[in-house]
Amino acid sequence: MNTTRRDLFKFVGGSVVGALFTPAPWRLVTDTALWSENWPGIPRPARGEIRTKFTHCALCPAGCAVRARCVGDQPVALAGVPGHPLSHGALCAIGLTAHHLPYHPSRLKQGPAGEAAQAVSAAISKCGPAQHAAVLDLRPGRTASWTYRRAMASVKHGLYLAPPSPFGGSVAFDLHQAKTVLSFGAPLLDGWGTPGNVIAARENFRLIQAEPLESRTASLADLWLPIRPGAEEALAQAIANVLADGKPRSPFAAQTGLTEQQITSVAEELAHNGPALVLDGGQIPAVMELNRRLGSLGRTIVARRETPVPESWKKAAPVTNLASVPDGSIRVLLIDESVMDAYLPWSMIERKLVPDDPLVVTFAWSRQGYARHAQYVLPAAVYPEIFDDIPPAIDSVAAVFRIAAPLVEPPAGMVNPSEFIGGLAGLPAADALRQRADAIHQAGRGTLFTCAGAKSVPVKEVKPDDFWKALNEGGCWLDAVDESGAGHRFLWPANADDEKRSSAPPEDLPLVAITCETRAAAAPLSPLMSKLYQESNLRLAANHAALNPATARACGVGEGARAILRTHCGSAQIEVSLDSGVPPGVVKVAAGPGIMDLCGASARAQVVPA
Amino acid sequence: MDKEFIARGVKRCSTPRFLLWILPWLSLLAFGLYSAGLCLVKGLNQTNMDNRFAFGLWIFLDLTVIALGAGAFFTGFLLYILKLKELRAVINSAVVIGLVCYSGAIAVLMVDVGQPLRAWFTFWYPNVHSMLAEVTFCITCYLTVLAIEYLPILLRNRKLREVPSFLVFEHELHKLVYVLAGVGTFLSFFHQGSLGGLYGVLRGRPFAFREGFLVWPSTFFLFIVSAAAVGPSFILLTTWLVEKISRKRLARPAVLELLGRISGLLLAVYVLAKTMDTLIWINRTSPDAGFPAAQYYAWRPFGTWILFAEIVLFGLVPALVMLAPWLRRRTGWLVSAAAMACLGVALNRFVLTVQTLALPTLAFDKFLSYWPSWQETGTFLAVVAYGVLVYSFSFRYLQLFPEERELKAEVRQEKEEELPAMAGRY
Amino acid sequence: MIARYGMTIDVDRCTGCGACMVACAVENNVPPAHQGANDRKGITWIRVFQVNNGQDYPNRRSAFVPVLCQQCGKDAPCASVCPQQAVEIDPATGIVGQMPERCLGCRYCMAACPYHARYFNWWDPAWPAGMEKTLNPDVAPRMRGVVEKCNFCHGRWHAAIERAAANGRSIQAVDYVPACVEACPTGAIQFGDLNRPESAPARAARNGNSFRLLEKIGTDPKIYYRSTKDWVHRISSAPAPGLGKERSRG
Amino acid sequence: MKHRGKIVFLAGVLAALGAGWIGFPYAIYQSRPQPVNFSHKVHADKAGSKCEDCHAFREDGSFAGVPSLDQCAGCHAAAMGSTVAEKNFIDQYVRPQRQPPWAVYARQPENVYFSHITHVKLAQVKCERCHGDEGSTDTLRPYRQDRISGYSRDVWRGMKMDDCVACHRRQGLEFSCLECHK
Repeated sequence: MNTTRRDLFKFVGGSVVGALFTPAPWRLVTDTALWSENWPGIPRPARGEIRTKFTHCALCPAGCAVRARCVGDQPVALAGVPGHPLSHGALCAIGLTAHHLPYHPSRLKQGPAGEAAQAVSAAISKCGPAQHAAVLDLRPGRTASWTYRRAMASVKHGLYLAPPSPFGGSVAFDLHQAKTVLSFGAPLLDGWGTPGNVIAARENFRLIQAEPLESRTASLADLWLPIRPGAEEALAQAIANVLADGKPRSPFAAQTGLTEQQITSVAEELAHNGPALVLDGGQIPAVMELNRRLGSLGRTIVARRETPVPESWKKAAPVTNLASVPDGSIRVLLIDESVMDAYLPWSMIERKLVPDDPLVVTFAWSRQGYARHAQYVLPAAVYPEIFDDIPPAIDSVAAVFRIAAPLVEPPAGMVNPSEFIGGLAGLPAADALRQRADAIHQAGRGTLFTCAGAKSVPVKEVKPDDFWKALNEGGCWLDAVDESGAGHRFLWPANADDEKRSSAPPEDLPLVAITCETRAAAAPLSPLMSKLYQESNLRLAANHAALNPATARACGVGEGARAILRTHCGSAQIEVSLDSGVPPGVVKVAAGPGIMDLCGASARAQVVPA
Repeated sequence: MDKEFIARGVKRCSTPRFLLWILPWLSLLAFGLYSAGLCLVKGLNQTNMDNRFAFGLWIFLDLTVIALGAGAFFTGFLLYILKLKELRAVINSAVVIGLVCYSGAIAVLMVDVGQPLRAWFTFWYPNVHSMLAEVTFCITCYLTVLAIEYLPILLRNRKLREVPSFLVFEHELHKLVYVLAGVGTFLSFFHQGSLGGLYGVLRGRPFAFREGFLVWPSTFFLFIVSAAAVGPSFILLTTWLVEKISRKRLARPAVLELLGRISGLLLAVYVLAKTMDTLIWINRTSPDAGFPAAQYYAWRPFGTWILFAEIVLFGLVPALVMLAPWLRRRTGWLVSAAAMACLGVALNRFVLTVQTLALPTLAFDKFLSYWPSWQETGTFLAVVAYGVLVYSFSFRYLQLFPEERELKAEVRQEKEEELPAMAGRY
Repeated sequence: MIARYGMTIDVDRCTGCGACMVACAVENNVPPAHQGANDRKGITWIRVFQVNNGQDYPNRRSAFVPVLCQQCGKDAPCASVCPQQAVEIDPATGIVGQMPERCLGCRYCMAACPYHARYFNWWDPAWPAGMEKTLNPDVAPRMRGVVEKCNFCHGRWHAAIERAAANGRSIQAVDYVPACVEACPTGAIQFGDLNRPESAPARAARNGNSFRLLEKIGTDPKIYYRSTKDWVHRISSAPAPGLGKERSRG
Repeated sequence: MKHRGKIVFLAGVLAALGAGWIGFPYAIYQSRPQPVNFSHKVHADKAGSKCEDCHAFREDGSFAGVPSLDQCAGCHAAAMGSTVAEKNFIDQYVRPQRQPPWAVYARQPENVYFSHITHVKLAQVKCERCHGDEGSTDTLRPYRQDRISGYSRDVWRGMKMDDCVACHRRQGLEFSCLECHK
């Protein structure tokens, strides 16, 4: 008997019927469904004991206290520390996601450290008489800054540069004393000073925000004065006039775009509802004059003592304001951008370099910043890997000392800027922090706050080793407030770039570009920040710009259009969105390093379709 | 070469010509399957749907296709339950169309869900309150019914008849046909309704939300009526289309007219009901939810014209045409009226699916726009191609139109001699 | 019902900093955006919208409104529509739960939700190399093709129960705060049990300045918004076409 | 012959039944030996240790599960007995400070949240109730996991969701999915 095709069919048919009465098909159906729960590509979070570590956030000068939730030793979530005397439990979006930074895709892994060191010493020896080898420290006042200054003191042609800062840095704005605060575009409620501290003080003062754009701060201020772009100085003058002789002088009042009545009422409020405080973004002399006239100096603007340093460190190079360095005089420039208070436009730095092949070395976590302009880019550890202290923020009245203790071990091949620069002068920089801590302990002033128990103890009652240990576990030293500060002589701010402001609007740059989101340009952002910049448009993403529909029409661009933004420093591509809340003639552009190089805080600009 | 498969007494075109005809459809199907495959392998990021436009072209297709496929159950209902013998002429064709529409709809649904591997959960852990669960159950059940109804047609194929057991089986099945028709009708009534309920229950979408009787919103019943109304129209349309393409007379004009009359009648009922429902919704349901109805039509491009087109232009007008005997008698009028009726229902499904999602619900929402990606469109076209192919094969090898043979005899001989070239595109 | 967790959000205090959004993503293992994602394909369990009074410069006034799952009452629009019981309301907490492992991704619930608080995983979750080490062990990552949404940080609720059990306290109506509440630097978001009259949301519910989104459609949300500005109250009602354009960012 | 067709059909049925009931249950699992031939029995009898000595709770109430190496090394820094298993353990793991890659029989899927403390401490559920008498076994049986879903075999027998639900239902403690899922 031979098997026919029909037999085959019968057999198959039979086995199909039979199979239905076995677990096999049903189990397979279930299993495939279960497989879809854990198919390749879905990570399994590591389990383990949940521990808590404390540190301070080094991403901005606020240096907020951080409580890290760790699985084993790996931080999986960051949060603020409630009851902290400075940050009051607040932590911003950038700080909350900082534990992702070590794994950032665009993170630098290695760099030519040795090669750079040779190149630097070679270049230093080539320095001419009027030329310098300089360190640009984008967060002055740190222990590392002292190392740089000591190094530069002993290095030939050495120069220590810091960004322009109000009254040379030793001054604080005391919001808790103020009853009325007039802010000229200072992002008071969007990352200014120590956010937690500002919020804590917010209940007690009336906020008047004078600013062309309805920024976050403006929308939350008690009063928003929508002034013309660049009219800050004029308004300050006008208010000064009112305080002096009862009414604003016409030229200023007209320039501000406000009514005289508005200006007068603001001036009266400042005068009668004191203590007053006038803040501004880019230090304007007129504003400081206003503060003096309102008697803010010594009341809401107070001197802050230096955090103690070892005597042996005092022989250090002076702090030189970058703006006051003659152009074309720096042959070697070492930029420490591993931590950054604010991003300075490259043009501001570039013109200080010698024209013939200057050497620029930068310590960076990625290539996004000044690395774009440097010959040597050395990979630096990024918070929360770094071991560094954070100088007091602009709104902290007392001197403080807190350490960003590493939560994660930095990978191999990272270059420590202070060891590198200290090395140029043969300085051991490794235990500088410890020395500083001991110096503070010797001074014996102030109190130590420990996060674990959220309690403060006088430094005198703590042993040096415990002090150091506490600092490494997120402890924070607060100086006793200096009463003698009232008699402090305030040195007037060096006027940074007034030629730009005074010059008449050039015909080809009809618009004013105002940058927002400037903190995003200075601090590294976790990939998760896409929630704010990409998956929602809560914040304007880098290189995106908002225009008033009328302005956009005039420029020939529409919603979502790509366009070119031109300023006197060059041009960049932007993506346009329309917003009738933006004043006509203004480009509200979100800062990335590229845009900052282009516009700084604000600049004359032109928008043309790409 | 495939002569022995083709039914006796009917003429079909030569194999090469048939291949020529199916070739473009096959290629379209292939392309469609490719795009569907992309969606299955790479995920729904291949589509242009998003969190706010969670449903798109595919759901619209499903609703429309199932409405058009309603002809299958409704003709069955009229023929076997109400004993309208004339409809025997088109019942087979209706069954094939139903099968095509329903299987196509289910296939697309399988692509549309994010996790097809878990689709069976609906049967294992059903949520009895969910209209979608209701739909899934009824559609799958009814698809099996249709498959069983299709079997006898298939088995009556000339070649398959040679297997004696098949013949017996077919005969047995045929006795079931009344039961099947009954079950099918019940199931269809139900899921056509639940498809309507799908949107009617969305209290979060006041544009779609409707009050109703018992657990069912009014759209539940509207969908049943509209589907029943448009089903015959679609059969009418397809029959006419096949006649045109195949250059054959397949059913007597009387049959088509009857279909038209039924369609017209139900369409009239539907338009009436729909109008009442709309008025209640505009004046009560929607305002009660805090949504003044005028607001919906202030978002361009969906002005009140869409309401007018849906109810009057593609509802009332075709209904009247199909109800007026003197117009109905003119094939042109009849067919175009049927076409308009189909369009009207399609438009209604479009409004319910697409416009509902495009309209904002929160005060700070924007009006949304959506355009399907090529992968979505491809999958859509695959269903169309699949339908045409299944129908073509069925038409070529099975007896879809029992009257065809008699009608062929009636056809005058010389006509065939006059233009032999044109004889039988199929 | 043992507990009825709810929230009150003070719109006047919200600075729109976005801390809640990222804290939520960190807590619940929501991945960073796929490069193809935008504000309509991303996943933000809580999303802060910038709304304004509909006027132009210089009369434009803006406010920030965090919108998360409104945790509707017993007839939540999403719960009844799910074909396979992937959505349910927990009688013990009043939280509207979403089960990604049960979900087949039909997205019917998303069409049903008037608050757009439900999000679909259009891509498989992906973290930059090494970043998966920072995932929260208390929350399982979701897979492509399923819907997810805010569940008041259920991982934290579980942890709170374990802590209570360890300390011999009652594990019913435990005290805990979701990540967004903890992260909010201005304390604009407050969380609590609506069944306890003294809890923040319960007090907010009685507060005259409080409103809920689309109250009239009868979803009975458990998120109470608060503002002293009249125009802000307008966001609680249906959209108005004229104002609709340029009414919001975020 | 007349019944031939039926016989062939039946043959098919039987073949399928055999494959489905006997072959399949083996084929679906892949088996993996445990890193160390650990004897619960020895530790329970000789060392007189109780479950919670090694499988302890942490202060926050979470369950430590399989002890980490240093906990083992606490006793086994040097060989205590003369067994080969212990020698291997010390050579391969204690000295190199390498965590043994234990495969946890009862490891639930990632999306399952199971609180040991609520069950053990509050509800007084015995370990054996779910884990069987693992504590008295003398060797560790090989770990068998489903080839497709990747889940442990023990989950399939007695630790499925249905089993949890059944017990909770008896206690009237059945609330919601997220009660036990994360």
